[in-house]
Amino acid sequence: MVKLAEWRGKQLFRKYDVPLPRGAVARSADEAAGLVGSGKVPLPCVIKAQVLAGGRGKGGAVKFASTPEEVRTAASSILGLEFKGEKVREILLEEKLPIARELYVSFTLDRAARDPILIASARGGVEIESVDDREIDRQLIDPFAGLTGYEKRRAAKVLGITGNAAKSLDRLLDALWKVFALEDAELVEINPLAVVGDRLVALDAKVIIEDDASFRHPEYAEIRDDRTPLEEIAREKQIAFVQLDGNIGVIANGAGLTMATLDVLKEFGGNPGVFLDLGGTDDPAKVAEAFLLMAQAKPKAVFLNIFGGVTKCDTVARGLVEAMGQVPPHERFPLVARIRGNHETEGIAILRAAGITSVPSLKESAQAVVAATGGRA
Amino acid sequence: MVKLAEWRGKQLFRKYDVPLPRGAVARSADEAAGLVGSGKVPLPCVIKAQVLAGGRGKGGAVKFASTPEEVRTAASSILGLEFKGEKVREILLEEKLPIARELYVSFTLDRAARDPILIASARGGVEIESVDDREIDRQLIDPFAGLTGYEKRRAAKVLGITGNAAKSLDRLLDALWKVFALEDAELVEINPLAVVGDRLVALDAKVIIEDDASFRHPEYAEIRDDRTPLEEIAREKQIAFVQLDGNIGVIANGAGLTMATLDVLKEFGGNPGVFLDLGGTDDPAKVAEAFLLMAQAKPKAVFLNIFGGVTKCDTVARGLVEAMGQVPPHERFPLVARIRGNHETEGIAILRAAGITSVPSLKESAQAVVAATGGRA
Amino acid sequence: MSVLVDHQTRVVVQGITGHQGTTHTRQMKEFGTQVVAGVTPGKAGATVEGVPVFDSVRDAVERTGANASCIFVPAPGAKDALIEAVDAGIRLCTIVTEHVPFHDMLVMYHYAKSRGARIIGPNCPGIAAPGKAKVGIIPNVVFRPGRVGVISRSGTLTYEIVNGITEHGLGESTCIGLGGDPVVGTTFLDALPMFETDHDTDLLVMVGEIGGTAEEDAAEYIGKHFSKPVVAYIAGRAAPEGKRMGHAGAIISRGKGTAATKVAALEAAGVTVARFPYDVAELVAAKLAKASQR
Amino acid sequence: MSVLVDHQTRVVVQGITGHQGTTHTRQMKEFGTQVVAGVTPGKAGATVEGVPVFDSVRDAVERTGANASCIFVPAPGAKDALIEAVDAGIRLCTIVTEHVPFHDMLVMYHYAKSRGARIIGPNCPGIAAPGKAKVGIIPNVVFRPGRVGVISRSGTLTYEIVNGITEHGLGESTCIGLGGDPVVGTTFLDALPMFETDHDTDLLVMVGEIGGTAEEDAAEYIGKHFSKPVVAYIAGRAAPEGKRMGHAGAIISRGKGTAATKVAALEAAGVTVARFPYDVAELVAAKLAKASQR
Repeated sequence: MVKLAEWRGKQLFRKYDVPLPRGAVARSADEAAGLVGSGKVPLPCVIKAQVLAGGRGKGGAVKFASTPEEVRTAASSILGLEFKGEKVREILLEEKLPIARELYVSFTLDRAARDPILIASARGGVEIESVDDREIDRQLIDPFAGLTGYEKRRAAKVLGITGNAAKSLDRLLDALWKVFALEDAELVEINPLAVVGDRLVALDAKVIIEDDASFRHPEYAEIRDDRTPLEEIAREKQIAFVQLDGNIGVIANGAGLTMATLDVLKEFGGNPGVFLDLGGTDDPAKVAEAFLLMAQAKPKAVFLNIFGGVTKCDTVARGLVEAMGQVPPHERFPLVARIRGNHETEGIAILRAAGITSVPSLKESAQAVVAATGGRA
Repeated sequence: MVKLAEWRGKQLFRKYDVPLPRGAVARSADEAAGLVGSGKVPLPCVIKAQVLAGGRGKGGAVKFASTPEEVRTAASSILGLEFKGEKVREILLEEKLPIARELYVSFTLDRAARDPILIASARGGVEIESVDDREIDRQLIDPFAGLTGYEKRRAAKVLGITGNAAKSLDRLLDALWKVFALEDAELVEINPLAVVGDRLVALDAKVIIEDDASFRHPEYAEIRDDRTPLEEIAREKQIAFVQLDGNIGVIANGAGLTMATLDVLKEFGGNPGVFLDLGGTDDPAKVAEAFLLMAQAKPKAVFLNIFGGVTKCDTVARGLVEAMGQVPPHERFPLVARIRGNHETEGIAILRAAGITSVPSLKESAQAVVAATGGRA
Repeated sequence: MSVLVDHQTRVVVQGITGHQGTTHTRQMKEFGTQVVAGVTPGKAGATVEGVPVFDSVRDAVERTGANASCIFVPAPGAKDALIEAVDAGIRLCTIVTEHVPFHDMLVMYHYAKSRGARIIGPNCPGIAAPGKAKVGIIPNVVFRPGRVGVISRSGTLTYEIVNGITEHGLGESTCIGLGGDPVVGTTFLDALPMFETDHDTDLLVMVGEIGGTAEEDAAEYIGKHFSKPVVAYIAGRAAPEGKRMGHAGAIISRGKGTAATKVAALEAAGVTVARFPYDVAELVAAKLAKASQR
Repeated sequence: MSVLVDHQTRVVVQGITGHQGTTHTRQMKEFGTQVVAGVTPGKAGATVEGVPVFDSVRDAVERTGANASCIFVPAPGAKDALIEAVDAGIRLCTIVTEHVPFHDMLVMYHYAKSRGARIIGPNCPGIAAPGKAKVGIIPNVVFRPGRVGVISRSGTLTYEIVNGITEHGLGESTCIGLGGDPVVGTTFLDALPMFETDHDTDLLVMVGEIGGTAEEDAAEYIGKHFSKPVVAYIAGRAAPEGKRMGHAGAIISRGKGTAATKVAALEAAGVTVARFPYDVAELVAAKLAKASQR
């Protein structure tokens, strides 16, 4: 999942001719003032922090300016912000438009229907979750036929759009559909979509690109707005790694087993912090790499819970023992292991030779690791 | 149906990255010599008349040249040709390549299957109709899924292509498929497709674009390589008009009825020459226009055979009588009319008032028009 | 019983406010057809020939129970119109529109097929079951209720031949004009089984023309599976060699596609092929007389 | 009887010459599966684990009568591999491949559906009917023939739970690992009717996880149409709020998608929901014992 910052999303929108306000990105107050001075961004303008978190308007991350001085002041204050944990490194300056109404449109996936879905609401400009269900229109789109005329006409009706604005909406929806389909997006969302005279303009852009399609889109590989440094390293090494608050490191294989492991740890009062999903690897070196990455997150204790399938127990044990030797003594942490499934006997033997006992019961092993972190057990 | 001359087809191929020899178009011997002199077309080169008819090689419309003088001589001789009724106005000059093998590939429509079809044969460079059926491979392509890997692999096998050349073929087929699907083509054909080292190169290009998709492709509207002057006027007026040898003009409505009318005329020894299908028009002015166009073709007699449906009999009669008045007396011709169907009574009355009798029987009316041209009846 | 349409057919006309849509709505009604709704986006609330107009097929279906569509929408919008009808639950769509690009029609055909919907056309006269219903544009005057089924790739030639049958004192069970475009939703082969099982049809008339292999494919089916007498006419014996589709097309239909191959295939399947359109009615009458003697 | 696979299943392995393809061909054979063919373009004539390799699925089907496919082809080629299998007439395709883009999977799902073919997966462990056949990668050791059906969105968690059932002295009729991707060919809802009619299944275990509405949709079906006892486990009660799909995703699954809503929906449908994976086997045993007393 690659979440694009607003300005990147708008770059993509421009490629497909989704109508946008005139604007440009700046990384310093000087640069911002220059954009306005050169007339590249007309005044009055809007200045928006380029962060991924929502609620920028209320959080002081969006400001208006009518003079070059105001632009400089606003740019400085926003570029200094740390917004919901993200440092603001870029700001987007855009012309301020005379907005008649604010609407909502998006394309995303309806998993249950196994179809793309077009979502439209006349109540844009607020978080769509807060809008009453009856004011939100949903249309499934056939992936073969694509977006058709009658679907666009229904959207226009829902949005209360007629005349020339309806033609503008027609083109905009075609363009937005192309962004969704051709860029392998999980979500393309315009909120608010502004009615400006008889034109429609995308004031915001929220685009999420699917990771799995990166073989078609190498251009997204460089975008890392959304990850911690360790997550970034994990990504480069193709290890599924998620970092949160908590002091127990969990190494498991498979999303379901990883989640179940968290559930059990929490139940016994543990506080899991880093999850590392080995997935279907069968390479001891990769297991060792993953383990060393885990060590860098400095967990208080680590729980290894493996059910061997594609990933064999002896592979994991071999990688683990190799990596343990590379962790300096003062950085070591208690390790509780539970390995079951394919090549279980071999794996247990390898661990035992390295002084590690595998506890066969999930319940008992979970209790042991929670005890090791001083949690309730 | 818009048949593209080779150079136009290759323009389209270039847009989609179908690999081509280096080359350029010339309209005079001087221009041809200049292309070679400037190095834009390397020597030795091939010089090909840009006509729509086949069999250019045998007909002296393709020549080779190794020096600028030879280019000038060949260009002059080809530009002077009238090839199977077409005047040669353009020539295509292309580098001469060291060809290892000549293959055949095309995409077209399989009407019965209602699917696009990929046709491939290792026996390229000759007319595909002359190739044994067992040496021609046909694969239906699903219009939704598009061209897939296994289909391209089968084509490679049939064509005897392996290694790097197979990768070249894979890209070429993807590109050719795009030309077919995105340009609304009826046919995209490469014959010969040359194997040059481990590359594949399209030596010829045959592209037919579907008329009906012209609302998506206004760029083809100007291309008129394929029509007589009267046919061109008819096209501009959106009248279906076909000109051949023969002296009876036939005005009917609907392709089936038009063909049946020809069948009957031929049976009675007539020699129909111009067919004009009124289709579903219901506008007397359009009927008059069509009739005047018919007059310009100078038929010996005209047979009007209408079965009124969308086109009503009185509309046709009104247009006909109006147009008759505009034909100068010395250019007039005998007219046999047979009008049936919707508003038949009104139509017959209008004709009668203008001195024209409608003969209700197809057999008798056909015999009458053949007699009027002095044919057997 | 009849084929595809009957007294239960409730027609929605897509593009009803256009000239053709309006004219043929009137004629369908005069034929006795239940035309229950029309659709023209932006014209909801209007009435055409006494028929209420809606903004979408979905609205029309929900409000009137329409179960068949007749599409007059111009070619650039035909694909969208068909998908709209299918998505609204319509399972019989007659497309009168001409000049629909065949690339669009490929999408339409496969889309409809995957959802169990049948397309007649495009560029076709439609379906008529005299005394029951008509969805399309065949002139009302040529028909009389009877027991002759007609399927045809042609338009006006169909009218000519049906008129001949009627003038000969016979009548029609159901007549389907399939349209002559390169890609049609329903071919002879698709239509034949429906007439085989139709108790109201004693004999079938097939009107074909040169080009494609639809007649040859039909002949093969008739030889193996069709039990009723068939009279055919093939137009285009004298037509100049068609240029359409060029060489590649020729090798698809290798050894088929000409009037001669079609006539031969049909005759080999036991079909009586008329030499002229005006011979059809007489051949039909003779065959029916012979069948009733048995 | 079992679900989807049995003694008649003849497997072709697409991507057989890769490491995973080879390993799991061996394990499928050890399970007793008839693995009759492998496909790797350009490798025709080779043999892997005693299984002949072909250049195309079509060749494999023609020469060996394969009727089920197990796809290990890497993600960029997975769509083509699936279409190849379907076009060759295969009607059951298990896709083990992970990281298949969901846009590709939308095409694959609709393509297969329109041709009457079923996809299991992608990114899934596959299907196993102990004593009969396995198409996929679930470890052989966890199974024993029995009368408990298992359907799961998870991979290794399935192994864990099936192993628990087996260690408890019970056994499985058929186990299907559906895969946890956003778009899967077969959902709980698709699989439930098969287990309802399977005479070899007495009880069904459902292993779900947070995200999407598949468990809620299944619960609704179970409440109305499923007559056998069901024991479920839902992973992810303690997982951090998922970010996937953002706001628009949230309003599609409004009021659904969390562990709490899934557990509530299942319990309302009469399903026994285990709090921990290691509780599942015991609950199954208790339910079966109770059922047999009746």
